[in-house]
Amino acid sequence: MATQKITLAKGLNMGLRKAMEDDPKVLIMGEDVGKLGGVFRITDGLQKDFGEDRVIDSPLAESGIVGTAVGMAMRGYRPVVEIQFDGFVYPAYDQIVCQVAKLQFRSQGKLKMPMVIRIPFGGGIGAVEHHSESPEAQFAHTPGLKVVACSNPVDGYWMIQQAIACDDPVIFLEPKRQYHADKADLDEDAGPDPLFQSRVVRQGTDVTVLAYGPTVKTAMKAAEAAAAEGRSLEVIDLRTLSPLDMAPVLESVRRTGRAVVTHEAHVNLGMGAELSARITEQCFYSLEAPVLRVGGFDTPYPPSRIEEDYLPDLDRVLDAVDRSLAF
Amino acid sequence: MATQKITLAKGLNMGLRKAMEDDPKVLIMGEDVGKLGGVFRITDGLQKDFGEDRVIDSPLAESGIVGTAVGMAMRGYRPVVEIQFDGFVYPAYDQIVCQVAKLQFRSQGKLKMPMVIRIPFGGGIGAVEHHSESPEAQFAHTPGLKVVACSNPVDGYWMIQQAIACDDPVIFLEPKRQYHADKADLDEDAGPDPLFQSRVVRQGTDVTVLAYGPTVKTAMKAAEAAAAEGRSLEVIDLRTLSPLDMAPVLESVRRTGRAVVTHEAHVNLGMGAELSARITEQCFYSLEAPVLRVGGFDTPYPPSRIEEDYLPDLDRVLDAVDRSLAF
Amino acid sequence: MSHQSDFGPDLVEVFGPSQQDGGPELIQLLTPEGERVEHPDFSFDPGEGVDEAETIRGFYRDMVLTRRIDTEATALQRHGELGIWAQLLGQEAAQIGAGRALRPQDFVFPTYREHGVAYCRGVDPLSLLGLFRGVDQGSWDPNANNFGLYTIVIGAQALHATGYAMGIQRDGAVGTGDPERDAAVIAHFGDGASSQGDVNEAFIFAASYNAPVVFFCQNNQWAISEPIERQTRIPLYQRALGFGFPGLRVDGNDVLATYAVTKAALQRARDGQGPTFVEAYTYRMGAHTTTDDPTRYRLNDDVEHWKLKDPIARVKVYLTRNGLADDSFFDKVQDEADELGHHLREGCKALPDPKPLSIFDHVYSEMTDELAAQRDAFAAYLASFEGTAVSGGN
Amino acid sequence: MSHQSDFGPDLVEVFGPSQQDGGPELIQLLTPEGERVEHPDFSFDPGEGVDEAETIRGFYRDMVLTRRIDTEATALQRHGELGIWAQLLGQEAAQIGAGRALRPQDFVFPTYREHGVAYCRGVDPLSLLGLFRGVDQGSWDPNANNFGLYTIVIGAQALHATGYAMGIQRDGAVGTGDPERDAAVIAHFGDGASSQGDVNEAFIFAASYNAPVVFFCQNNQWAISEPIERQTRIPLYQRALGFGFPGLRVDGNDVLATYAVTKAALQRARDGQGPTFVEAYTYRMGAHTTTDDPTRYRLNDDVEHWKLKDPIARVKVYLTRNGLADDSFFDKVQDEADELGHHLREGCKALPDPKPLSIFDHVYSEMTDELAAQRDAFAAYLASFEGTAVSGGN
Ligand SMILES: Cc1ncc(C[n+]2csc(CCOP(=O)(O)OP(=O)(O)O)c2C)c(N)n1
Ligand SMILES: Cc1ncc(C[n+]2csc(CCOP(=O)(O)OP(=O)(O)O)c2C)c(N)n1
Ligand SMILES: [Mg+2]
Ligand SMILES: [Mg+2]
Repeated sequence: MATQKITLAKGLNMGLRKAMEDDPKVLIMGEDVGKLGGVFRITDGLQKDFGEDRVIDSPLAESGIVGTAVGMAMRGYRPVVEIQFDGFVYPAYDQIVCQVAKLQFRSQGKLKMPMVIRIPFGGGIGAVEHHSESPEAQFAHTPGLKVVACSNPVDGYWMIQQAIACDDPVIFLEPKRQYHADKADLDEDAGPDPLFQSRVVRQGTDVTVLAYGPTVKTAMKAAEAAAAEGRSLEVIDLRTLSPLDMAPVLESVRRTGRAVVTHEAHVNLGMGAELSARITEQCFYSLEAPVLRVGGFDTPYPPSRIEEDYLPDLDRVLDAVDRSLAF
Repeated sequence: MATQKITLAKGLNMGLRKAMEDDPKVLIMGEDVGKLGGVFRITDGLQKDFGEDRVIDSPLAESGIVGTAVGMAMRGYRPVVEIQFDGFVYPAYDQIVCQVAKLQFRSQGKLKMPMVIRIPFGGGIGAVEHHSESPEAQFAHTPGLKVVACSNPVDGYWMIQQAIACDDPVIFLEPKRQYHADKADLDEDAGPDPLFQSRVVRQGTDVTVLAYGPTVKTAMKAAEAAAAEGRSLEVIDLRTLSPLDMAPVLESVRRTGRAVVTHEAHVNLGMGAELSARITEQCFYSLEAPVLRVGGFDTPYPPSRIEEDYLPDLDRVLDAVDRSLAF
Repeated sequence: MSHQSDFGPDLVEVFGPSQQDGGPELIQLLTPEGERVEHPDFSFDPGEGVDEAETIRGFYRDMVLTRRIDTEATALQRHGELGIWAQLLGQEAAQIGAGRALRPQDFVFPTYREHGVAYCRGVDPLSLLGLFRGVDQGSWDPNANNFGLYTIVIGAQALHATGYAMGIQRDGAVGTGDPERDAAVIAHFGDGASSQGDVNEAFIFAASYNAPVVFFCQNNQWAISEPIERQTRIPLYQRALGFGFPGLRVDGNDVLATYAVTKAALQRARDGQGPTFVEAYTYRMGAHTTTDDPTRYRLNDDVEHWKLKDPIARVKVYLTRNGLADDSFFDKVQDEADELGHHLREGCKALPDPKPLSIFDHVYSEMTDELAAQRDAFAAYLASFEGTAVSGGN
Repeated sequence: MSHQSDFGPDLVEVFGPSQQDGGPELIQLLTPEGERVEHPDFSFDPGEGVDEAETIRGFYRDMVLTRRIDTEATALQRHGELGIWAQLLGQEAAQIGAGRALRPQDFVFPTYREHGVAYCRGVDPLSLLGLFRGVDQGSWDPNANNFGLYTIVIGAQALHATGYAMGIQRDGAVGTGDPERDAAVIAHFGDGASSQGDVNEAFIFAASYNAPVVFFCQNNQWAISEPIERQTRIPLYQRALGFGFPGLRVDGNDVLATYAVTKAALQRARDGQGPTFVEAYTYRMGAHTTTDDPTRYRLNDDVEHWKLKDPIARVKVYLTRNGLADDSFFDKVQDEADELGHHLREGCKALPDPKPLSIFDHVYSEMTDELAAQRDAFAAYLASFEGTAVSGGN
């Protein structure tokens, strides 16, 4: 099959279509996912081709969407829920943490909860309040949920299909800033990596940079800039946030002795905190410097005119790399 | 004024009464807080003495309780919301993280949000599902909220009054297992420590043990047991989880070179992760061992017959102390 | 303007004396005195070729056994065998009437108090005790009897029920006219739950998709210490009118009326006519749970008033007065109840405690490596105590 | 049973032709053709000793200026001066009618589209642009004009409004009969918002406490791409009946009727008679926001149909035909609109960008040491680039 150039939005749209073709039990639910194809057009054309019973425009109520999806899953369906923006997942938070996450445990495995909750996340699109949040840590802290974040078009295509095929509930984070940004070559024959595996996306020897979703691009840029200054950064795209795939991370940090974690979420109790704790527990004697964290500040997301000051960028990553190397 | 022996439940009840006497704008809202005095009797007698307009039994809807409390705060009141059990705070999660936490920032300080959300938290009472949760990390990760946890009757009396006097929204965590457990002497003349300060509750030289809420007692018992084996543990009652009061923590760890954090919440992305990350960042060269974490496992809270296996106890704390010392 | 500003319901009327016993809209087919009465829209119909007296005797037996489950469990809690128990005393007719109106293919979403419905679905009452004893969180297989797990977060199950009903629609199991195929869902919740956003959102979704779901609300007048007036200022069944589907108030202490109304509502759902709200007007005779103390918030007079409306007594009077059952029948039911009591007492104490390492099971469909490592470390830790006594405790 | 299973509303009727223009229950005082009409319960009353024509000319002016705010802001977005804009085209009468019915002591909880109400409260329209430009999240002082900040999380403000109203009750500012003292709250939201749990919980709390709040719902027929039928299958104003307070449907394109009905509802609240639900039946003539493309989901015919009901045109026809306003008046309003447009264009570009370090301000009433340290570190980091050019960007 010939390769084709696709955006992340296209990859997700193709992946959803493929999943719906492969399994008639797959349903899409959410606000404006039908005729409109979602505000980001990720479900574009799917209602036209699969009908209103499989691509379901819902009333404006997130708890209602997720709560009814639980019932559909109990009836044997595989609902894929779209949350319109990260900041609007919270009305559904109770259903997600108390029901979606716990039903398998509560029923001792008699019930499965094969649900995917898609959340466009992160900032950088010049939006108003509540449209640029990074809620991943709150879900990763919740046992029973799996949490993944894609960072590129090809992963988008494969990971959404793998998440839908997973019998556990998966919080699926999509870096909205990348939806229509860079294109990549999709070669369907190549096939995917396992869903719950992290990936070294650039090899290096001096410092390990851990990123996921929107910050993978930031980290890659930083690595290029660093290379120009003769510094070799290894970049790992975590891809899975719960469970974490620590093996490649530990292997890398044992070599470099230094790690920098970057994400858009608040630093305080963000993924960086957990990664720092685990790396320190497991590589204590290899560490030349403490794990440093570059993230969103511990403030609400600011007005968009200064969001680039709030968001980690390559300079702040390089600054952390310098500080790490200075230890 | 003579000292008196009080339980945590009594201390909180007295503190609430005092706050209502001192400021007519203080209101109590929640389910069953009126005639019943709350399922734990923390508001016992308050409706009788302050009336139904100040001690408000609410309809059965947590989002409604917190959301209307926001409006009352905007009108100049100081609502103290009781969430009946930790596991039932989630329907109000959206109002808490998107409104309560953000209104001061959104309004650039033109609005204040002097609200206290009281949450009986933690396990060990033999309860059914959703009645033994530890949601603190999710709130501490949210900028705009302050999060404190009391661990003893005297703190209960003072901290609730200080939280009510605070102009910021405060998530006030009460270790429900301790409500009616040990009594302590309250000497009102002694006066309180500042609300957002951690406290060294036992001095030691070998390992620093960080705890809050229900695990403070666990840590103290562990310290006694350790002392019998000739090991000197320093125990710090964090009291404030957001903001964290790192000064006494860092001072202690720089002396001991070792730290163990214990809480009932899941280890993954729990407070221990953030404490580990900060301690490592700021005491890198003083650390003899990585910060070790003893918490609830990364599973849903189990049936109560095995909850004591799930909860950190003195043996698991001592085990971590041994592992820390073995580094 | 004052004239114009003077519109809206007269609240005095709403909770005035006329309401005390459910008001004129209360659907009743068997009076507290045991008299059969007619209703214009609903009549008790046990179904084609089924003996009516036989059916009513069955209801009596069901209610007696259900009450016995409740009293035994309450006693087991008093003896420390259960951590807590949610009593249903007084709500037997509401639950048996609803439970017996179901067909096998229907699905039930219960609260934590639906012991009578569970019994109707064939769930061993013993398995209900595990959750309250703290050995599990509901051990029955929801798909074995189409009876979901007890849901403790108030109102959450109303949305699950609606979604399940939407699944039934997608399976083409609505309105086909095939009585073996067409299915409905029943969502149980209480008067207090009617205030939760989730329950109201369930009404929205059910109406929007015309889902085959019956919202069965047992208005037992109390949400722990809060009276129904805190949740609504109009009769609760009228809530449905705001969402565009019918609401009915039935005498929840009248098993015949509850059966007739619920059966009609379920059939309406199976026929593809959408959701119905059924308010079973009843009273919580016991405490909220065994840890509650109702004397702090309610008068004994109310309880006495409702004692006269006992759901079981009225059926016994009806059966005896009309010679439809004799002592041998009542004795036999009594014996069955005693057997059940024995089964529960012995069985409860025999319920095995879960193994510590089971904490890590079924968090995910397959245990993650991360969790397996945590389990193994804990197993090694536990093993380190073998022989030695764990000092334990917090 | 089939007879018995045959109850409930006839849906065909509900959204049949009779509904298209609001149905018989639509309260109207000025027809699209500019004819004054009578209504049994509501009449347009500008108040003691106030000239009616003067008032109506004022409404006209308000609506023209409001529309100008909208068109200017839309143009500013097209020119890249705003990131996004939520258009109110077609909803001018609903907002001016409601806005002018308020008294100074009343409090308003808006959505993100209440530009006309903001204007009525005396909020400088320029300050509305900051949020959409991305320089702030609402820069006006809510207590300066009793106009809350725009709320983007759908429905959240309905609960804030109810709580604020409960505060008014506790301040003894309800039902005293003192027109300067008695106050009410108005909660704005849309048809889509009516499905949110928070909005329905607001109905519960408002009814339970009989709070002085008016729920003002602009049913503009759309929630982004979803038509009103997805949210409700009965006329939306009837939602209130399920909660025990009155619901009214007013022609939201009729400023006189909207004013009269809202004024009555607010007075009812101030008098202590509790909440009212007002459905302002209107139409979103523009896109949901400047980033939306309505051609993907709706027919132009609808828009054309509603063009004939323009809220401003009908008032102009009425004023002209009855000789209540001449060209000089209309010209003057036009000039004012041009001035306002100039004010917005120039002012918008002049809105200062926030300072990077302001990110750390007002997170708490006083900055915590923790946050101050973070700010200082960031300040030092920024300083390190001084002179050098930041390569920047993600
Ligand atoms: C979301 C949530 N909030 C609070 C509780 C605590 N709680 C348990 S039962 C109950 C009262 C429920 O009343 P009702 O819905 O009338 O049902 P009933 O117990 O009377 O059968 C409350 C407040 C809960 N379980 N879930
Ligand atoms: C909780 C939440 N979910 C989703 C959104 C995204 N969103 C913004 S406006 C809108 C539609 C609102 O429709 P309606 O309530 O009718 O108000 P209108 O925009 O038509 O004035 C949606 C879904 C949001 N802002 N908040
Ligand atoms: Mg009840
Ligand atoms: Mg709308």
